[in-house]
Amino acid sequence: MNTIIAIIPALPFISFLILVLFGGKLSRRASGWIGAGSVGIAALLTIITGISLLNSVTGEKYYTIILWKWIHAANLNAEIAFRLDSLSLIFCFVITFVGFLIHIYSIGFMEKDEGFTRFFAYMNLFVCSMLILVLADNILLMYLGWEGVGLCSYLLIGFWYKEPENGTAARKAFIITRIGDTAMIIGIFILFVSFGTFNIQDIMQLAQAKWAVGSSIAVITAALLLGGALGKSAQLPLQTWLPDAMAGPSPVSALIHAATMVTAGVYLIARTNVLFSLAPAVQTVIAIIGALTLLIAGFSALAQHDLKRILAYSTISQIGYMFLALGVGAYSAAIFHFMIHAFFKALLFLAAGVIILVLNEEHDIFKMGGLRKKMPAVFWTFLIGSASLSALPLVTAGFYSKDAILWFSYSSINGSIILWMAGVMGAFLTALYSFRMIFITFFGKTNTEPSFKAGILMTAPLLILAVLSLFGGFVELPASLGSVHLFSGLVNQVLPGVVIKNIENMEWLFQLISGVIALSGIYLAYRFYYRKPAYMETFKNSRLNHFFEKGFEFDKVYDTVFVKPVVWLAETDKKDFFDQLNISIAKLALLGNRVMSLTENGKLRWYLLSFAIGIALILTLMMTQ
Amino acid sequence: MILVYIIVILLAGAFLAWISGNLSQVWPRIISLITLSIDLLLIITYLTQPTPFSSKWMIDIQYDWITQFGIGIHFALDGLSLLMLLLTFVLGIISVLISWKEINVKVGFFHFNLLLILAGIVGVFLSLDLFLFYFFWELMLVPMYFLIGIWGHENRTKAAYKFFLYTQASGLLMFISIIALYFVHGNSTGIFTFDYIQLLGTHMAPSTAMLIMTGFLAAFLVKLPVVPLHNWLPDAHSEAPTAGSLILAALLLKTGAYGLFRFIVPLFPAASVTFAPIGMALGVIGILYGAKLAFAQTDLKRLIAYTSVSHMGFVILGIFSFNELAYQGVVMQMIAHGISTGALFIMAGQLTERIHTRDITQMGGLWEKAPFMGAIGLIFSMASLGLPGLGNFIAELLILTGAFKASIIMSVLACLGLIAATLYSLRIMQKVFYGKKNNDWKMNDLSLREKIISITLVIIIAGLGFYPQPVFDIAKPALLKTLEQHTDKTVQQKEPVGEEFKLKSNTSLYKISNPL
Amino acid sequence: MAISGRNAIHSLLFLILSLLAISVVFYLLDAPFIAALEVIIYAGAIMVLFIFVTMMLNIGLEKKQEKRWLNPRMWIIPSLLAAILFIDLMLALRNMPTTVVGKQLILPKQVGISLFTTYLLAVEIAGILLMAGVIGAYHLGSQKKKVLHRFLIKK
Amino acid sequence: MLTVPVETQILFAGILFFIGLVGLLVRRNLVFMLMSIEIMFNSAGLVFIIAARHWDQPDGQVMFIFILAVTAVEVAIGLALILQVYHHFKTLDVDAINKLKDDNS
Amino acid sequence: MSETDFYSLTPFLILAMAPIIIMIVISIFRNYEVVYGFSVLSFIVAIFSVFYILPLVPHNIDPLFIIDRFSLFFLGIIFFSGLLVTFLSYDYLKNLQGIREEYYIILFTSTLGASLLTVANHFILFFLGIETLTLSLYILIAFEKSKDRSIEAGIKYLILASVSSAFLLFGMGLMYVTFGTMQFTTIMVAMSHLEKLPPLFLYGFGMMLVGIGFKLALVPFHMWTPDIYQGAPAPISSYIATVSKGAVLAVFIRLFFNIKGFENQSIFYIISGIAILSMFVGNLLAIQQKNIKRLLAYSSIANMGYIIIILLTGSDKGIQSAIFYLITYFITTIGAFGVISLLSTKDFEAEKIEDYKGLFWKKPWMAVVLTLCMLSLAGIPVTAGFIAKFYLIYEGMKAGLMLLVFSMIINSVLGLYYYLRVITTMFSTAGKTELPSVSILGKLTLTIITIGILALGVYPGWLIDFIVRNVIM
Repeated sequence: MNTIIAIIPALPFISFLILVLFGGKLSRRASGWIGAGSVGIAALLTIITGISLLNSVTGEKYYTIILWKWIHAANLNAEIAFRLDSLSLIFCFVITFVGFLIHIYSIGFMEKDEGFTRFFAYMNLFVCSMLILVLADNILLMYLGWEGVGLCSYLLIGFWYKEPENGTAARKAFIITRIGDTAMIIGIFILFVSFGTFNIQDIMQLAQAKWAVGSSIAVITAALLLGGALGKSAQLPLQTWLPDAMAGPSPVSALIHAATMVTAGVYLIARTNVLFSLAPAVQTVIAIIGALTLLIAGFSALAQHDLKRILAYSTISQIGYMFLALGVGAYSAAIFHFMIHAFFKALLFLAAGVIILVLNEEHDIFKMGGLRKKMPAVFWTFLIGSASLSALPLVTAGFYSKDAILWFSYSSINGSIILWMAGVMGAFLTALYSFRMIFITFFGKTNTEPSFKAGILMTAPLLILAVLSLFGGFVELPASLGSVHLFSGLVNQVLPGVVIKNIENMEWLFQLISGVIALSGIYLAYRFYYRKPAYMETFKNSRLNHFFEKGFEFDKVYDTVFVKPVVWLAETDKKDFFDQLNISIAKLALLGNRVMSLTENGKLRWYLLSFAIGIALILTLMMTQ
Repeated sequence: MILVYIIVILLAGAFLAWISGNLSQVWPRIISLITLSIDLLLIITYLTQPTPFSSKWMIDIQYDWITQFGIGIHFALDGLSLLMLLLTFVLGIISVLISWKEINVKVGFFHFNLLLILAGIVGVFLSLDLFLFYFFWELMLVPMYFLIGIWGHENRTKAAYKFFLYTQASGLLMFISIIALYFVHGNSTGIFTFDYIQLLGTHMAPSTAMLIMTGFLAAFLVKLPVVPLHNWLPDAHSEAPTAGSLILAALLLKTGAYGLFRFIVPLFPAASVTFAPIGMALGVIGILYGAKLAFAQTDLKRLIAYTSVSHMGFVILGIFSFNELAYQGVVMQMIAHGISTGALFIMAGQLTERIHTRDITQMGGLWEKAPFMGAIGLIFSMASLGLPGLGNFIAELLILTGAFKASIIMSVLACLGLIAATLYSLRIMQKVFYGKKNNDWKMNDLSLREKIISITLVIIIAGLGFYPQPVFDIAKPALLKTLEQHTDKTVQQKEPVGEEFKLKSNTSLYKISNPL
Repeated sequence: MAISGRNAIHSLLFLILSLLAISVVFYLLDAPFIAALEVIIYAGAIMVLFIFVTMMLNIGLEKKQEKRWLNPRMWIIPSLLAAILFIDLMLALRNMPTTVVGKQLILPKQVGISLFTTYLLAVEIAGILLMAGVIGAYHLGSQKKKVLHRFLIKK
Repeated sequence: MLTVPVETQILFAGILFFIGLVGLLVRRNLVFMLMSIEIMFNSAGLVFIIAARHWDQPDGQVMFIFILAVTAVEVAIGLALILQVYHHFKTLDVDAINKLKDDNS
Repeated sequence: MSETDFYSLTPFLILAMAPIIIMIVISIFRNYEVVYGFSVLSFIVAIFSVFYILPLVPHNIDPLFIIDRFSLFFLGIIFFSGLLVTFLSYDYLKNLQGIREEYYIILFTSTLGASLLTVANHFILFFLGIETLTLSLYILIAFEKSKDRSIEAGIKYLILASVSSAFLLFGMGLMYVTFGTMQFTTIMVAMSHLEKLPPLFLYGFGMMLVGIGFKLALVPFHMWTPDIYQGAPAPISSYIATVSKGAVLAVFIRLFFNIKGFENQSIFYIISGIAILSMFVGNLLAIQQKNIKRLLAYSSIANMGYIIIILLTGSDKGIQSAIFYLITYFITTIGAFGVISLLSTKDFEAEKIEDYKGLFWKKPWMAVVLTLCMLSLAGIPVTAGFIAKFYLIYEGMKAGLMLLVFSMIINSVLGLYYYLRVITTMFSTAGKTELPSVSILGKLTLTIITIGILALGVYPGWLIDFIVRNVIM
């Protein structure tokens, strides 16, 4: 069993190598299937391992394997080693399984693109590094995966490199995440320097043992790691890159910028939860950030025109939920929501991809409309996705996952009513904007005719995902409705369970409220965007709307505060004034030469004069001594 | 004996190449290729046979030279120099290969110079007699000067002057210091000798030590280069032919770092510790300032040149943080930077060969023309921004960790360098390979020869990234030797970091906690 | 006068005059032989040479040119320097070891003896020197051979 | 016979020498310069005579004879050269004779 | 005049005989080759004679001569450089119209003068030697009397040299007045029992400095150098740069050490001032010089500065290093001028640096030699110049003359610049000037020089040993 977990990330890597080296010679089909197939097998293996882990007779909680000594310098030891426990199992599952579906989808989606093999190579590389990230036994290897996914996202955002703005978007994404990563690596240094190891488990134990709760070093370390998480997961204040990242192909957005990579931050925090529990201050910060992000993103999503941008903002806000959960210490809820979100958001993106493809690269929802008839399959799946996203009560998986978070945001010991209200508000917004999407896109009169019909390769994944996002929620049901705790039971093998305030259990009330909120949101959407769009027209070109649309103008602020100064700095003193310095020295020497060579005027009497002056000087010196 | 053979072979090859230049264009190339391969084989065979890595010097040979001044010919090999030799020969072969098509005039003389430079570098890496060291140190300048001055680009002459004058001036300062050290040692012990081993234990007043060390520093810091003294580098790099840039970046700079290792730290333990804060500061300044300038450049080769200024900042930062971790990192950095920057220069050369400009504002959208080259460029710009899985990451990681033990502030500032590195590395990709096609160049992708070169380099850099262990194992004894030379005299000045870290961390960590 | 004269010939004559005066000084310094040589060779031979050349190149007639060349301002700096040097000399002479030796007349005999015993080799060398001079002058001023011969005879 | 202190005698010689120097610096005509040089040599000789008398040795006078010889040759070659100069440059003005000089300023 | 006296004068006798025999030969029949062969022969004989009289020394012939190993060493150097110059002169004069045999006569007389300086122990010999040298030089400089430039150089040299020797004489006179003796050794004796030098003596020494400084081309008596070097035939320029300077340096060292000049503060300061000035002025002047002959002239000014400095150490070691430097300087300078003279024809003087454009691709051998010379002058390893500079710095630092050492460092960087300029031109793409073919003899000479430069650069031990054994004041 242990070796399998090494094979899981190896498979996509191998296919990556194959595609890179022989990509030219392979037929498009073949390379597509190699790319998808490898991930598929990986998914299979993951499931097998998962099962064997779940009902392992020896009751072992994890598999681990050491491949080879990576770095053994001085007292710094790091191995290439993998460790699979229930947490990483869930992530692995999502990555490989959803990844597999998206690969399949992409075969259809990228059919006509000339960068076909390149695309699959990148995707495989991504899957590989994402798996390394989640499977890594030591934090250094994790960082490797961490940067690896960053690289892949860069490559895939800039996949259509001929458009300069794609490149710019890619660069923006990479740089902003990199800023977070730098904070993170500093945090890693602190960890290493204080504990002398990179192994996550050891670090956790040592931290537990050595560091007092709330000690400054713990706080700082946690904060630094959080920085990394914020960058990757596009949370405040580093969220600005994600909407632009939509420049990439839709499958990419689905896989990287919805399902997996952006949730790496969640994984990191969950993984190193001990540190955060040692730094309660940071934890509250996480909760607050989560709350703020989900609100801001929600508002921004409300004002977008670009289909994918809406989804991007909604992703941000959903991850906001996860952070909120993490902040209040409801790890299992966060992970649960991560999984569900992976399902329905991937679904939404893929569906959006189809729409955009068939409307040949039309992104603006206001130019769409009336697609309900034109592409029923897409419509229904999309509808399910949105329903799940806006947590339609009882029927959708989204409801259960989000509801858990809302409940804990109030009930857990670091929770509070404010956080809960923020969450509820977010839920309302979610419902509003997701159905705004639905109504504007699929109802009303048709503005653009679909060019062709999406193939089976693309629709099949949609269906599977739709199913999952409907029924995936039933692995974890709250106490109020026939409490099922498969998921949290699994997760709590490695993560501490949430600690509840001692209040009488009124979860059913909260569920009711949130359910009502969601429905009202949908209704509002129905009123405004379907029945009387006229209301909206006034709002659409109000300044507030514009402000929302621009994502609360974060970009503008950063541009003036950071980018401009940096560029200015770089532009000033391009010539490198040290250079001027020693040029001037040379000038000095030349000047001396000029002056001197004036004396060599070939005039005999001048020479004689210099004789006389010289001797006069010498003798005067001698005599005055 | 093998060490002497190595150098002799190089010299012989050099002259052969020159003479054969009259016969045809191909002979010199072949000859120098053979020469280098022979040397490489020599080293490798030496490696394969069971060698006592642990012993102080693997090989150690001495002959008399100018007995009047106690000057001897003293070569010795230890892990550090061994690694450097390997690097030298590998890159040497590559530089011959890349100039296969590029250099078509005066081929014989070109290879003569090439091999001569390599001989000088090898000599620097091997000689343990300070006079001999200086001898080789200067020896490599002249052929390098020719390389830049004859086969360089537009304003090669100016660049060549700058390079030569800079290095020569600093070298002379070092020369003075060498002689001064010689006299100090002689007067204290009565043995007048330039022999490194004997000079090691020299006792001197702190002020004297500081003065003498400054002389050495001047030479090494200029070679590295460290920021206020770096101006020769961009010009030289950007004007030199590809092979020249490659050797400059990959090998010549390393001699500076090597010098710091071999001479500054062991010879002036106390003084170097007192200098350490300044040294680290210089390193950080170098990292950031170099990155900043790199970001501003529009000339591709100039840009890369400044990146190596930035990378060398890491080296000096590591060297002056005095712990094995950082030192391993520095060795790694020397090698990795050699490979990665070298590769970038090669790429720049290939581009210039094809489109006859180094101005990146002219380029753009070259990926579709030359995807392979693009991929290579991608890999190495990733390497230069320190992407995990490639050699540079290991190097920078170790250096930063080591530096972190020594001084937190410095290390944190240096980490900003990582972000800066991201900025300029991505800029390369952005301007060259992505974006719209500004001009419609007629260019083809890499030829087989170029592909082989690039792939070799990629394999090396990736290998270093995933399995760097051999390097550490080889370097370890040498570094420990250096350090023990250093610590046993300076234990009293320098507080041992690491274990007691937590005690001081709580206080000092507040400083960095403000920006967050 | 010798150096300031406008007319070459005049100044030459003045020069001869001064040379004669010096020879008198020599005589007073108890060196009659030298005095004689001074008169014969300097005032005789060398000056004749000068006059010969000057006349041949008839520089004498270039009065106004000389005037142009000799504007008073040119005198300032040289004289200043000379003055400085002279003052230095006086400074140097302030306290010199005055060893009193009985002064008596040195006869040509003694001079001759020391010339041809102690300094014999020097004389030989002087011979070589003169030979070199002859050849040189012969080579340089080809058409001026005769003059040089006469001069040699004088020596 | 003469009882002037030796200092005065040297000063006299000095005066002569410096007159020669001044002449050298002032005149532009080669012939005159040569003459001034003669004067300088003469004064140098004079110093030797003075010394010879002061120390009461013949050596000084011997030296003077050599000086004489040398000056003679000097003048001979000098005049020969002057003739050549006149042939080549058609003038004796030293300032006109400056074909050789730095041209880079 | 004993027998040993006679024997110990053999070198000088040979040098004295040579011109006379040549004159006789000429009077019988003029033949350039014969004369040339004979002069080469007699130079070689002279060199051997030096070794022949080696056992006789140290030997004094009072009052004039002092023949010791020091002087013999210089004799050897001078003769050897004389020989090299003769070699180089062959091609230069061969295609010259009119009489050229006299050239060798004068060469011999001047060499005689120079060699006399090395053994001079007496003002008279000093004076005669320096005059013999100088007078012969007038003729040699102005030898090509058809050329304006060479005449001009001649007259300039004549006026300046005679003025300087007038100063020299006056100085000597004053010294003579102070101590009543003209013999160096006796002066030393006379000085030994008074604590400080009398001012009049100092005055005299100062005046002598003019003469010596002129010959060694030290600031501020240096201005003639470029003009003369440029005007004179290339071999003669090298001759002036080497032989005359070497001889004068020899006698100056002897005098300087006899009167212990380095112990007198004011002299010390003045000399060091002069030296440092010479370095800076020389190098600064050379930086942009376009004419290689003038450039070499300036570099010679700077080099003399280096050498003079080291005399201030006042130790045998110092002199030894100075002499080592001098030797390397001789070789390199002759080499450089050799290339120039070999590339010049009777109506074309290869003196512009542009003329050397792309020399390396036309005449690689010449270019390599010139490059080596330049590198050696700049003091780059594997050339003799490097070891020489090292030796100088070594001794300088040993004597603690830090200021001087540092000014030397600065100047070697300055110097490097213009040496590099020459090299660069040679290696740049070929220019249009076509150059004459070079005779075997010239090539041979250059080969000797090259070997010398490299040998001294790589393995200088033997020469240093030799100097240390022989050169003791």
